Amino acid sequence: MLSTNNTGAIVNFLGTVREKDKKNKKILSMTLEHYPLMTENEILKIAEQATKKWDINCVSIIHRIGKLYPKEKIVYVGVSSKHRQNAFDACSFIMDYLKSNATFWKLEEFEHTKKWVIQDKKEIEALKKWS
Amino acid sequence: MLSTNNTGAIVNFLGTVREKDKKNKKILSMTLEHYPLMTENEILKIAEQATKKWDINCVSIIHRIGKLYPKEKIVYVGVSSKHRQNAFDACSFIMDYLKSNATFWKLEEFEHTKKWVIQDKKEIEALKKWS
Amino acid sequence: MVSFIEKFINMIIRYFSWVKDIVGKSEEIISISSDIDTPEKLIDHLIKKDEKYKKAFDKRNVIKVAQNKIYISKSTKIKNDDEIAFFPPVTGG
Amino acid sequence: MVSFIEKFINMIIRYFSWVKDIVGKSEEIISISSDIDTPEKLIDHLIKKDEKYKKAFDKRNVIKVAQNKIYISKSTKIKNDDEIAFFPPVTGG
Repeated sequence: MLSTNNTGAIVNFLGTVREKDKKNKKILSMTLEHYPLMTENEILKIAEQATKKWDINCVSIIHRIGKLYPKEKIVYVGVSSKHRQNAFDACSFIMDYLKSNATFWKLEEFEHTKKWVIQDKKEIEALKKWS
Repeated sequence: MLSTNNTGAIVNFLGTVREKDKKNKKILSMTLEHYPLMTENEILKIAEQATKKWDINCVSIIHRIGKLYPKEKIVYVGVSSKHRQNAFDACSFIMDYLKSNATFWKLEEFEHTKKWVIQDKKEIEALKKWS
Repeated sequence: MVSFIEKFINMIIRYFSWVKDIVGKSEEIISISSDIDTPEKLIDHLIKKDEKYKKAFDKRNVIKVAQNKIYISKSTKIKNDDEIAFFPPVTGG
Repeated sequence: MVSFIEKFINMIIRYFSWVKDIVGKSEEIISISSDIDTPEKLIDHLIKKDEKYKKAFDKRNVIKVAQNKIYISKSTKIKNDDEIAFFPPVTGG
């Protein structure tokens, strides 16, 4: 699907469950909660924004929910375009906005505890490059 | 392989043969010539530079040679890292340097003619963002 | 004898992530005075009701709000039958 | 009688893409005077030898040079047994 319309470039992003948290503690599993329907709406909005901002052909976004284990895929974003810079920029833009707008929350599970992940301040900073 | 060392992000780039050239002429096929060994050396240099410049885990680069048809893959670059911005930047950097340094030449084949592709001036411009 | 006629409105309130954990439920239907017409006022109302809400909204500037599944500010007007959601900044992707 | 002793050196010259097409071959071994010790001088030597080279190096500023598979400038020293390659700017990826 991503190779239609005279495509010359495809950029894929894959986010995976890390094996350790920021404090280097071993992560056993991770549960992704989401807000049904709001999440889908937000993802659609982000994809539409990207399509308006860059000359791209196709966008594909998949985000998993529920319990996931280290090394498993969490999110996939694929963008195809005629020229590569548009695909790189649109894919990076979509990831930045997914990270700060799409209503998902990660619960990290360690040996004896569980902990909701706190949003990194860098995620808000990351959006500045698009304005 | 790309998911070792506490990986959280994988960015893949895929370059494909377009169906039309810049003047909208239908491309029947494309032949990629290269300079054996020099090409490999240049690719290795670029990968090493990226590894020095960003905190990334693995880099994978595949470039095809010989005769290829529209929609076929030409080049694949995969970069894994802990944090996504490094993977996006390193992958984009590798592509920019591949495009301007790796010794490959494209011969486009049309219905009645063949034509060596001329390097786009934008490719040299593209490198400026990394200096 | 009351000197005014108080009008009541109903709302579905949803909580996610640690807000949900502290409040102790993921959703509830509440009947409130129609004077409560912004998320700000709704939070004020909730924290007076129970210690759990007080704790959940302790860092209220951090909490995000959605009205019928669309992000809104805490001063946006909310109304009868709205679905209002409270949650921390998102951490997916 | 010659008033100087001319020393000869050998080089493999390789051509790629349209440079190869115009020159009409992809490689050749040449024996040249040791005075020819830069790509610049080598190009000067070749274009005097044959019309094909003159045509291939017509826009010589565009042509890239490699010495033993490493990019060099046209003023870099080259020597006996070197593999020198001439080619247009690359277009892979």
